[in-house]
Amino acid sequence: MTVQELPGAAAYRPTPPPAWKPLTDPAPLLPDPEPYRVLGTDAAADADPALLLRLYTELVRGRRYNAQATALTKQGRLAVYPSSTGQEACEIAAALVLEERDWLFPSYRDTLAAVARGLDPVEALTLLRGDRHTGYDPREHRIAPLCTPLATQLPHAVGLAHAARLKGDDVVALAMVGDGGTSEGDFHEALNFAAVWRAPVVFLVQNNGFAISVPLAKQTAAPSLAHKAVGYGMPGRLVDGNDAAAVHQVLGEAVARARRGEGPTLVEAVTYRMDAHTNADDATRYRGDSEVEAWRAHDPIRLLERELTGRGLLDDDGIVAAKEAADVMAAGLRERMNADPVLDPMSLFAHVYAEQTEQLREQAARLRVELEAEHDQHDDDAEERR
Amino acid sequence: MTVQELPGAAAYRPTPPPAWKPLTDPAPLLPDPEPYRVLGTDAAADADPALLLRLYTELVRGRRYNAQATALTKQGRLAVYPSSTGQEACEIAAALVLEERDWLFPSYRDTLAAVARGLDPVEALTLLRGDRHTGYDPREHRIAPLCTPLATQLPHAVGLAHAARLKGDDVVALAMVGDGGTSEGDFHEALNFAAVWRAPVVFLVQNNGFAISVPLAKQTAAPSLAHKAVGYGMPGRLVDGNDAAAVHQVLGEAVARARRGEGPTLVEAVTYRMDAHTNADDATRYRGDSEVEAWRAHDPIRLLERELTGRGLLDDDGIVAAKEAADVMAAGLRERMNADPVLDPMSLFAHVYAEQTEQLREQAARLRVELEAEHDQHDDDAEERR
Amino acid sequence: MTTAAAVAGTRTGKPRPATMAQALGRALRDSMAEDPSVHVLGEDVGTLGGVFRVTDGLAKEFGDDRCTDTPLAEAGILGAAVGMAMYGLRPVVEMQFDAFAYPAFEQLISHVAKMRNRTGGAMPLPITVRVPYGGGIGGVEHHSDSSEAYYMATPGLHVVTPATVDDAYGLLRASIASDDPVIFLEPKRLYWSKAAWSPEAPAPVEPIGRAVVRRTGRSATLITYGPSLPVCLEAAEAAVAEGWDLEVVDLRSLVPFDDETVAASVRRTGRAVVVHESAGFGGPGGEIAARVTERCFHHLEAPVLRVAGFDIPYPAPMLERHHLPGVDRVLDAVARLQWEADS
Amino acid sequence: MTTAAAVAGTRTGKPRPATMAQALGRALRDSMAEDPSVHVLGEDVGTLGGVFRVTDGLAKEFGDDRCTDTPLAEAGILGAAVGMAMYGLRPVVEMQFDAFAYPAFEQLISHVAKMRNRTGGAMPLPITVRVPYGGGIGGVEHHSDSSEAYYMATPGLHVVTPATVDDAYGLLRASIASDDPVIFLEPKRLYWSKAAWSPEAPAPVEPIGRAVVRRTGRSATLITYGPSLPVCLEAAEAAVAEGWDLEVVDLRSLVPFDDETVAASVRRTGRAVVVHESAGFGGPGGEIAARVTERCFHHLEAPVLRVAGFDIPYPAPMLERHHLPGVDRVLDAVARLQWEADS
Ligand SMILES: Cc1ncc(C[n+]2csc(CCOP(=O)(O)OP(=O)(O)O)c2C)c(N)n1
Ligand SMILES: Cc1ncc(C[n+]2csc(CCOP(=O)(O)OP(=O)(O)O)c2C)c(N)n1
Ligand SMILES: [Mg+2]
Ligand SMILES: [Mg+2]
Repeated sequence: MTVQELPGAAAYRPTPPPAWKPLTDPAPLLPDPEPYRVLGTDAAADADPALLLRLYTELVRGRRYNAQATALTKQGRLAVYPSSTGQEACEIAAALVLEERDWLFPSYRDTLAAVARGLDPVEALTLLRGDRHTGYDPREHRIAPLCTPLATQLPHAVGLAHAARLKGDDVVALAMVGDGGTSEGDFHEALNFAAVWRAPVVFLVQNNGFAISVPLAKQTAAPSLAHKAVGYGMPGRLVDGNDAAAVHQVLGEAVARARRGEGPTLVEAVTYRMDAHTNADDATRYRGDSEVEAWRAHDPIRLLERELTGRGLLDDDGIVAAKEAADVMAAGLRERMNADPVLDPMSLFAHVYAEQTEQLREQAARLRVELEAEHDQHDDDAEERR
Repeated sequence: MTVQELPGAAAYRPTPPPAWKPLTDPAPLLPDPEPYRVLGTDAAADADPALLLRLYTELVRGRRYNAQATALTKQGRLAVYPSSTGQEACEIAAALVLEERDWLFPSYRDTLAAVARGLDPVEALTLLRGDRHTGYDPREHRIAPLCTPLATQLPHAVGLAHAARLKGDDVVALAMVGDGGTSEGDFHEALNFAAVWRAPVVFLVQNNGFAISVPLAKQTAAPSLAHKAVGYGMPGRLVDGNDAAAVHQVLGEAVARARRGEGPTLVEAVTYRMDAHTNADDATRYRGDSEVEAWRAHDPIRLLERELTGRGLLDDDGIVAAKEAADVMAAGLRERMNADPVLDPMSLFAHVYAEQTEQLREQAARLRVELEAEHDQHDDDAEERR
Repeated sequence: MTTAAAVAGTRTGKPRPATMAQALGRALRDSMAEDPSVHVLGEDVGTLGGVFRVTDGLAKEFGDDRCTDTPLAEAGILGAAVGMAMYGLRPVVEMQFDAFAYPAFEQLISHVAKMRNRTGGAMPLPITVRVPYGGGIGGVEHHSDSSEAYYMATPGLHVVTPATVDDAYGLLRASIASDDPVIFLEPKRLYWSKAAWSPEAPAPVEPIGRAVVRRTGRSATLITYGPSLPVCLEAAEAAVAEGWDLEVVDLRSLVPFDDETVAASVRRTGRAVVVHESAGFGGPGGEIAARVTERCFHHLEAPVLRVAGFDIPYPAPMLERHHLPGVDRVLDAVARLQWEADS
Repeated sequence: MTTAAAVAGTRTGKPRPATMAQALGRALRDSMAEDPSVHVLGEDVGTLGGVFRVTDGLAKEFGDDRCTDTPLAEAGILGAAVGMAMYGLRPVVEMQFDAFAYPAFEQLISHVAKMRNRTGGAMPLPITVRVPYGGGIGGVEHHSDSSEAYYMATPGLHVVTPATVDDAYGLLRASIASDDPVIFLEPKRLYWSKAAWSPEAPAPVEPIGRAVVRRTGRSATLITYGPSLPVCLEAAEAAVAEGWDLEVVDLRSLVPFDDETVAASVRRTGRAVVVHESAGFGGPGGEIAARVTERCFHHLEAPVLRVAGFDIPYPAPMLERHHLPGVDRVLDAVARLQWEADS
């Protein structure tokens, strides 16, 4: 014990604990008190008209894509579809702010972002059709596989961004997650790693009000989800998720910041899921029409359309043209999804390991025999019918 | 698509997203810019002299306890000891702010808190001696088992506090965790549950600068660990963890707040681990002497002793008396820990399930035969020697 | 969708068709009505009534504090349940799907399974963790895992799985009543299976740990559980035409394991096949085959064979039928039980 | 404590005693030197060199970016490693102890094990996860788990475990070089085991998946791995006095499993005992016994027996010797292999 040896009170002046210093100034990390908006505000004047028009076309196309995919579930052509209707501004902006070399980390709800990034919609929907787990080569498109286990894609985005930085590559990762997903431990661990490593990653939380049936108030007591950023030492930005121009601007700034090596940003986009959680869900069990209607008045396409028409950048012809382009896309998608995918059961064993184990070879051989027997049976039946 | 049916831009005024409102005002949640202190400041005048003296006696006793337990590792009487030397102010304050009906959730480093709460030190050290996993009945003492898997005790504290509240019991849970532990997903999930449920729980983070060898700067980029509170919608408090009066006050306020039904608080106590991580660790591998010395000047006993002697509340006799009381405790502990614990190997099977399974009965029977054979062998050997 | 609440409303006593999901809901309801310390918690279990509607009506009947929609965090849910159990409650946790229980594995392995033991019996944890498991429902990836091997390998847990509507009720009641943690595995593709069922006099609450012979036979024993029971019963019917009279044992409880019933059957028949959906390698079948062999070696005419899912990640919906053990694979295995050796 | 770096410094070529921990450290070092895409990350792996000092010197030699002290979060570590691997790096993750890998199980099961498969081979994950495992070192609770059953039950992972200093080097090099995820289980109580070892010409990097016969014998086969190999070798020596000539097979790789080597041995000897520390029920032994029986049934004079840890949570240090399978238990099992039947 050192205490007794020390002199008395004389020289004592209180000091903060020796090693302690505030690691970061918290003030710049705090989000705005209200979701940031562009459309209908003074900020809209600064927005690039070409960008606004581009966003508009994409939103219309995105809405049509959602409608078409939902229709495909009714026709049995998709096993399930989690629609992003109402959230198109987030989906589109997330795709458009990225460069080709950047990476997108989508959740199951974000096929639209993948499509807006340029992925063939049929490939984007393959998981949900049910023939394969991932319909595209993630490395070719720099789009991670659609992620179902909530928030688990976030540490992947951090690791990838960190690796790119270590390699000296000028690459940003943008990861998408829902309001519900922010409650998972992986969200916390990912944001913490990102901040400590100053990884070039942008986290986009689409706060669409619900995690299936659970409303935000049962999910968090935080001032906003963007406020979570402070606890990691990264800036939190709060944005109106139905204002495509605002989302594009805020995400764009976050991407630029990441690219400059200044580290990660957490963006909360306040939006609304207009459809049920998936086609299999019954949203009337947990929310009323009036809430949905209130949001319909704040529809992302409507907001942008009013801005554009009000400023004379869009007229009825333009509206019809956008709609028609979307219809063409939808028709093509419908047609291509109506074809039965050709599947090889032997593919079950093809990619478990780089090299098939002895055991998998045996199992594959057994399945092959079964399939041949099935095939023979099929032939016999056909013979008989003749 | 509803968009085309809607009227043009005329009536459009921007509004925030319909459902959106800030859930809580963030301002009151933010911690002070500097760790709160009492000793040597004006606030010290308000502190109860009896409490300060009580804290002093306990700190001295706690320091002695740490020294004794460390000595026991050298004598092979403890398998391992994670010392809380330097952190006694946190340990003692955590114990003293609780009522008997409250619950304490300690980590492996917090045996001192358990002892200060009244637990027999031998029972507190049982896990670390290595004869049993938990040396006491948690329900009798309302002290959860010492927790090794980091941060996993935090959701337990939340669940317990929530259950007590549901039952209408006026019970608070206080859970202890280290700076490193705040990076775990369980920390995040526990704090979020606590805030959403407004559970009467207090989280005490002892930021002792290191997670084994990893310094805080590699653990987080946050302004402070207390800032994490904002993201859950609970108040964060930052306190000088070596100022026993300050820790006692801040924790006391948090406990009172929880008891009033106002929900959880996150308290970060800035302190320093003066010893190595455990007796098995070599701290010279990752930190320098000068840092340790700087903290020695900010020693919790020293700070309090100066305050007390400066104000004439403590004199040399009092210092000696406290030391002697601590020595008596240590001598008793040493003596009792020198006895070999009597262990029954059959206890291995006694508490796996409420009722032993058939399989465990078989395995127990087999061990019994082995033990009897060992015993007979032992008798034979003794016989031979005669 | 009819629901537990609806079933509860129909107190006629007359047996009428009920689904397994309804029987499970009724078991929760009756447990909650009988014991105020029973609390249900999980994602979407309240207002929505669970994605499989098993908890439908509970929040309405017992209030949000008894049936609680939690934040979306499985370790948090199970960890909170630990704390609730420490304070004397009897939590029933719902994991939404098999793969979504994985985030809670640390809580499960390091705390739930060990707490009674690590406190010398002072702090038992009467927690029931309901886990919908297995495939066959066309779920996209991560929605069809057979995760029972993980639970079996964790001493301190009970692992229970019903295969019939009656057992769904009886075993869930028994699990909730148990003073030990129980992993209650609900075969997803049997949720909508129906049986005549009397809500007035539901199946008895049997002790956990007894297997049951679902079909007696003399040629060989099929040892199975949960989603594979219907497959085995169908295989046994089909086997009659081939001259095999198969016995079918439904384990119902993987832990504790009913060695007595299983070994008695195999000693009688001299041959056995273990059937389950879970991947074969490292799956439950290895343990079962090994223990049967240890106990019945000199009664066996052939090695105990296994029919299991392949050693692969669960396939996409359109290919799952090739993965799941079906009637033909069971019959193939029976055919490989070295019948020539007999004659 | 001498370290990998120290070993590396001693480039004499002359074999001198090295510990398993040193050989592991050397394997990391050589892999990192050879391939700049190899990155080590984990808790305390940098400045401290790991709590078992396996990574000692790596941060100094290769810099913090190649050997990184991460924040304290296992799911985050493994999840970040997934992302790094997606970008073409070859991460080697250290989990500090067996039980502290559990928080990462969702990442492991749902991503690491499945990524190659779910992307149709487009995105392999060459990640090595080093997990110190098993007991016998007097660790307090949660520091001595044998967690191999969880990994074995997860298709898509390789599961490797060395039992000798040479294999520690050779198998770790091979694991890091593998394009698939490997769970590399390091037997804690063998970290300080020593063997003559030449840093100049270390053991060859063998392909993963081959078992090896450590001792030939004709009476019976002991099948084992990792921490139980020394026990089995000692038992085999002791058995000579009882007239048994035991063969000892070291599996080295649990996945892929070397059926050929194991079955060949058992067909030769006609009797087998599987020995491991992990709990018996649901542990690796069931799988191993079942597959051996499937393949060698008509060669077996007795059922394949298992000597394993009890089906209990790992005991406190002072009682662990009663739990761990020792020489006597192995010999007891050998004695129960129905030798009378022979004569
Ligand atoms: C780890 C995990 N737990 C549970 C689920 C089941 N689940 C799928 S979507 C969902 C709700 C997600 O809500 P949110 O994160 O807000 O995203 P949203 O669906 O609204 O886009 C849940 C609980 C899951 N996929 N993963
Ligand atoms: C889940 C988990 N991971 C890793 C460990 C190993 N471990 C034990 S203590 C420790 C450092 C903890 O640091 P901190 O939380 O700051 O507490 P302190 O030891 O400083 O009191 C680590 C990594 C553990 N016990 N649990
Ligand atoms: Mg949502
Ligand atoms: Mg610390």
